[in-house]
Amino acid sequence: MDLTELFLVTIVTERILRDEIIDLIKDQGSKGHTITDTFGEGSRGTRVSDFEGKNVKIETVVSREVGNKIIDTVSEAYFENYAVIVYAHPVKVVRGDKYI
Amino acid sequence: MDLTELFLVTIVTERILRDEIIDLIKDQGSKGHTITDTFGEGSRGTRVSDFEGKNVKIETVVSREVGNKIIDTVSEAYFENYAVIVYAHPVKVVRGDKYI
Amino acid sequence: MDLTELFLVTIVTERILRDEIIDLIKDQGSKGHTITDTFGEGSRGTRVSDFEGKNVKIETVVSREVGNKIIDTVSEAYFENYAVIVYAHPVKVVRGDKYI
Amino acid sequence: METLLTNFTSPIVLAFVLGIVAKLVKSDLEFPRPIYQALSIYLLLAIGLKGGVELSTTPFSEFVWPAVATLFLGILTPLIAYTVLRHLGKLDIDNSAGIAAHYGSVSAVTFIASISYVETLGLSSEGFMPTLVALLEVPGIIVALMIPQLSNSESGSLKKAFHEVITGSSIVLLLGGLVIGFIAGPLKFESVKPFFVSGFQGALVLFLLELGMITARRLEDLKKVGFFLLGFGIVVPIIHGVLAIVIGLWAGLSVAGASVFAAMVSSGSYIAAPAAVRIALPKASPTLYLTASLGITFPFNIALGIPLYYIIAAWFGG
Amino acid sequence: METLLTNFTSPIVLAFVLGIVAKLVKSDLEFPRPIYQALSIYLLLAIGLKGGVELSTTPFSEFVWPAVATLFLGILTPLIAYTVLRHLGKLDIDNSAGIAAHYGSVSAVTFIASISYVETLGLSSEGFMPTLVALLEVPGIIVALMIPQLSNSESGSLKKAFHEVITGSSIVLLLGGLVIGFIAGPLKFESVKPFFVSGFQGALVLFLLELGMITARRLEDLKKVGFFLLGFGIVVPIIHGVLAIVIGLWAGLSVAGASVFAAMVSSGSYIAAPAAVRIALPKASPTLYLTASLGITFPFNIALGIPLYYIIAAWFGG
Amino acid sequence: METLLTNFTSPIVLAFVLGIVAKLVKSDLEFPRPIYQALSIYLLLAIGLKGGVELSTTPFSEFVWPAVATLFLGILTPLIAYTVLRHLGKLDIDNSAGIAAHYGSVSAVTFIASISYVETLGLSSEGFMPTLVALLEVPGIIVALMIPQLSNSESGSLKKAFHEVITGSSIVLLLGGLVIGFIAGPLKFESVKPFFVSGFQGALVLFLLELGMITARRLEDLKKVGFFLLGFGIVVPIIHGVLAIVIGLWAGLSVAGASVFAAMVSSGSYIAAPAAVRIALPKASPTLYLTASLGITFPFNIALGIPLYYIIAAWFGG
Ligand SMILES: Nc1ncnc2c1ncn2[C@@H]1O[C@H](COP(=O)(O)O)[C@@H](O)[C@H]1O
Ligand SMILES: Nc1ncnc2c1ncn2[C@@H]1O[C@H](COP(=O)(O)O)[C@@H](O)[C@H]1O
Ligand SMILES: Nc1ncnc2c1ncn2[C@@H]1O[C@H](COP(=O)(O)O)[C@@H](O)[C@H]1O
Ligand code: NA
Ligand code: NA
Ligand code: NA
Repeated sequence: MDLTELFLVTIVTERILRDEIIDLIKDQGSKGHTITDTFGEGSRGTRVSDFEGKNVKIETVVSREVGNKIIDTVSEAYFENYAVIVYAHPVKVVRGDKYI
Repeated sequence: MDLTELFLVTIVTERILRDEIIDLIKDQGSKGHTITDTFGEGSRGTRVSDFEGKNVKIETVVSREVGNKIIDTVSEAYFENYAVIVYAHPVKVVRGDKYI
Repeated sequence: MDLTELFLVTIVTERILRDEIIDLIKDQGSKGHTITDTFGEGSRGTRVSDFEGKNVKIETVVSREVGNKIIDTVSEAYFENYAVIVYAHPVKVVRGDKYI
Repeated sequence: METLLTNFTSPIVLAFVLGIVAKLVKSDLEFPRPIYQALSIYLLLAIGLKGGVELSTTPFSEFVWPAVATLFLGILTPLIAYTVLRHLGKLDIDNSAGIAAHYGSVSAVTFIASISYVETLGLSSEGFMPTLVALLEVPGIIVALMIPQLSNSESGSLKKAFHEVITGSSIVLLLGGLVIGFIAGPLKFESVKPFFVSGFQGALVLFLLELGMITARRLEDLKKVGFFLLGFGIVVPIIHGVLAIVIGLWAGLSVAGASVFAAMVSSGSYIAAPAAVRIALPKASPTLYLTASLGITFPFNIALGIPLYYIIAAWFGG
Repeated sequence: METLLTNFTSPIVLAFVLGIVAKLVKSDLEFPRPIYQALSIYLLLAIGLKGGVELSTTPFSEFVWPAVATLFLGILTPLIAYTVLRHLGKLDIDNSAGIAAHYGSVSAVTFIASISYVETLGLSSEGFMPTLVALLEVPGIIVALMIPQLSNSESGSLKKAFHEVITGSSIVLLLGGLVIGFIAGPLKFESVKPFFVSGFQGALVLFLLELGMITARRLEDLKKVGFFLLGFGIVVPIIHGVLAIVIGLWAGLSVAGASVFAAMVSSGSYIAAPAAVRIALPKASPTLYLTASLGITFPFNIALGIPLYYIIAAWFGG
Repeated sequence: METLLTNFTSPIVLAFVLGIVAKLVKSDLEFPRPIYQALSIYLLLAIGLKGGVELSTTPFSEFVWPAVATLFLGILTPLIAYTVLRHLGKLDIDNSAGIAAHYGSVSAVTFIASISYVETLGLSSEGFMPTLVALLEVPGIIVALMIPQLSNSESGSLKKAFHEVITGSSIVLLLGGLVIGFIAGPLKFESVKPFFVSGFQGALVLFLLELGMITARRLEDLKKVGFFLLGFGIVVPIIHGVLAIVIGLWAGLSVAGASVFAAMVSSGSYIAAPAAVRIALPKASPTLYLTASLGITFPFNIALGIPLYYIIAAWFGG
């Protein structure tokens, strides 16, 4: 099976930003994403979602370029005022071309 | 603590395939797995699960060989007709021998 | 955007250990964590949580040193008697300094 | 006319509309999935229980012909649907069979809505109707899934699909409820009545609110599926409904019973069928069969079909 | 005095206390989020429905002045709150506006609790009160969010925030319920009454148990926010409450109605407002506005405010 | 005999069977976890409330001896269970103590089922029984967990385990409900009665459907645990049950009360105990203690034990 090396960018942030960030990563060229409801703790405490610590994790498999663009735009748009963490690492993807 | 290098294979697919794919990865030699309910979007839209975009994420830590076998069988069995993404990356695992 | 290389340590274990392990990783120097409810199967079957296979996944982005300490303490404290898996891999993190 | 209005001012239909509106205005209102599951468990078990209790007091003779009629229509309707789709609609075998499977089966909620509709008219349908729902759910799906086999087009696992249908949650809860209700009987049922009977209509309001939101998502796909399917989703149910009325009355059902029967037969499944079709006919497009049964036929029946079937039944049977 | 005791021995208040205690003793009791969501859907829809049914039998004339009074207070109260926060409290613009938005809006649960309080006194408030809740929810938030714009401090997207408020689940359910209830009318409502009316008080007990647990988490933040906010969260609601009583009675509300009205107006939103403020004023600290409205004002109103408003209303209006 | 049949035709028992069947046929029916949690919160709070209301009208004298009897059996039963397991069963200390902890505590659902059983016989047990459940829940677990300490085998944190038991959700809800009901009293309770009383039996049906599914998974482990534990899970509950009847009648309980008391005492906990044991005795196998209490004793009591205890109680006390 042909494996392509792409990047898995993970964004964990407040529930309330979910749809906004999904639009944002699509604009940056993400072809798909997987969303998971999570709880979490970090440097910024309170959430306005009715359950504290209620976050979403948004994962998207993208090319290096798209990945960097997502990282830049997200961090610059949200780091100052919102609870958010962004990290990335390379993954081998089946039919990777589908996601570029 | 002794760390072994193994592979974390991640499969995100339709809820309805869950049990089938779990059986499949067991057959391929996976010793365990972790399942998470997720939502997602990709190239294939509709799900038949009563909530659209309702997916499951199946993660399994396996040896390189088993990993490749899983990737091959899954992609060949489901890529054509089902919503599915498969990716893998190396991880350092504690007591890795348990999972080989 | 400045990317730091850190480690993502993932712990999947029984629901009942959740708070205990969170305290433990904080003691070891983790600055934050993300928690996901998961199901799973492995070498140890039964859970006492009212739903079998009900696990939690605890993910924390930390420095290599902290990561190793977490891996050691967790595995030594829980491997013998509890259902638990621990694995780690390097990730590139935005504003990594926040998490060290 | 007035019978139509009665339907449009019923809290159930209005809640369904509210659900659609909520999605159209992009409200952040969301219905937690576990609640959706719990409500369907409750509703299915409740109609099962009530049906079983009634059945325990129904002479077999009364019940046998309607049962036969149900099985007959369970085999006939998917074949009608398939023929229309394949030869008028020119859809391929898999999609035709996939959609046919949905119209061969039944939508429990449409059934429930029709029951409460006739009740608001002060009428009441035969007590054993829920038993007919259980009888109608399975055969149509199986018949439809067989078709591609015969015309041996490569396809998914039939065996798994059948197991999926027969052990599907809706069947287990309906049949299970029927058996429990039958064994327990009216007396034992008393203690659980407040929960399963008094609360029923209200729970239905919540459920239809949610179904409205799910339907709204389907509506977006309407343009994708084209006019043929739109017509199909309205005309074929009416044909099936009229068939059901004629055969139902002939089998001895009351006018109320016949119109509920018509709602059942005309409705398209969107719980049991989709899962089975996805497994047996992976090449059939979920967008097509879900949009047809959930996006077109379901709202049509809820809003217009149910009162229409009553009018026709009254005309035939009155 | 006795009116106070009545409140403290009500299952609703006691359940709220139990929730707080459960968290204080670090119990592993946890209330699943979907249930929390389902209960709020149920409660909001229920008061909407009941309000709509009542409204369908209320002459417009009776209703118009209370409505005007509501809108007036919806504009006035956030301005009062803002002034106090900004000039007495010396908070920055964003935080002042953010908190003001909460006190300009309304807490549905406080409203419900006040309704059941007057009922336990054997009184009953006007049937259209839920309509006033719907009217009160939005304007206060919008007014407060405008302030930073005028004093052009950089801020988040107002447009998105407004959409968030106007299509927020609480508004959709309240308004939706009102419309459904209004159209359905008393007769059609009968069938769903057991679910939405008989079950209401009990569901409220569960909901307040959960709110107690959420509040307990907020209490931990009390020390962080300092004495000024503590005072603010008690004194300003009283001021708003008294205002509401005077204006409410003048607008023709009964004593019971006026005290419910006071509970509404004095309460701080913790569902609609927080979401909107988070988007429009990202720099405003959630810890401040959530602790004020949920950690201070909500428990104050539930325990003392509601009976207090009644006493005052009785004194003015009796 | 007829008393047995009554039990087998009760919707509650039948729902439990349906749950088991659903799993055996590998149905995809699944009960969302949040609903399971919500139902247990509801059921525990409801019995607490009802117990508290009753207690508020019960003279202390009536209640004191049954309470003493409960505490006494809370200490005795785990010791009996331990001795049997350790010396007849030859299980190691940790497993013996772990299982004993379960049989020293109580299964709230078994208690509830026995209540509704006697009610279907037209009898009614003392109103303060729920208080006894709360009294019985904790001591047995603590006693059992102490044993390995004495025989100083290395083990987990007792302190954490005790905190877990005492602040466990079941205790918090039971005690909390008792206190709320006691303070509120019959009058204040009226408003929440429809929700907590009328709905109770029906909710129990859903809960037992789910418990049936959970039990089915346990049944698969039956072969793993061997015949001794199978016998233990049936014989020891009977012994405890008979003890409870004798002591209960002596303490002044009615026949109905004594048989409910027997069901309580004989039952094995599967909510509070497992969590505590997992922490305090990590070496004890969950498969053993969960299969015993949930896979063997629970179904035995639901199906046969409860009517059996009634027959014995009637025989002794009649
Ligand atoms: N070091 C970390 N490791 C894993 N997740 C983290 C970490 N720090 C923060 N998070 C996640 O990111 C969210 C926001 O973090 P913060 O902005 O630091 O409050 C938290 O609620 C966690 O879910
Ligand atoms: N680029 C991506 N990154 C992350 N997850 C994806 C991506 N593409 C697809 N997925 C996940 O895989 C599922 C199936 O994708 P698809 O087969 O493209 O419809 C989607 O619902 C997502 O959950
Ligand atoms: N090979 C594996 N890959 C992924 N997750 C695993 C694996 N083995 C175990 N797990 C997870 O770790 C939990 C405990 O595993 P165990 O201690 O082997 O029972 C399981 O319930 C799974 O959620
Ligand atoms: Na049909
Ligand atoms: Na207000
Ligand atoms: Na016991």
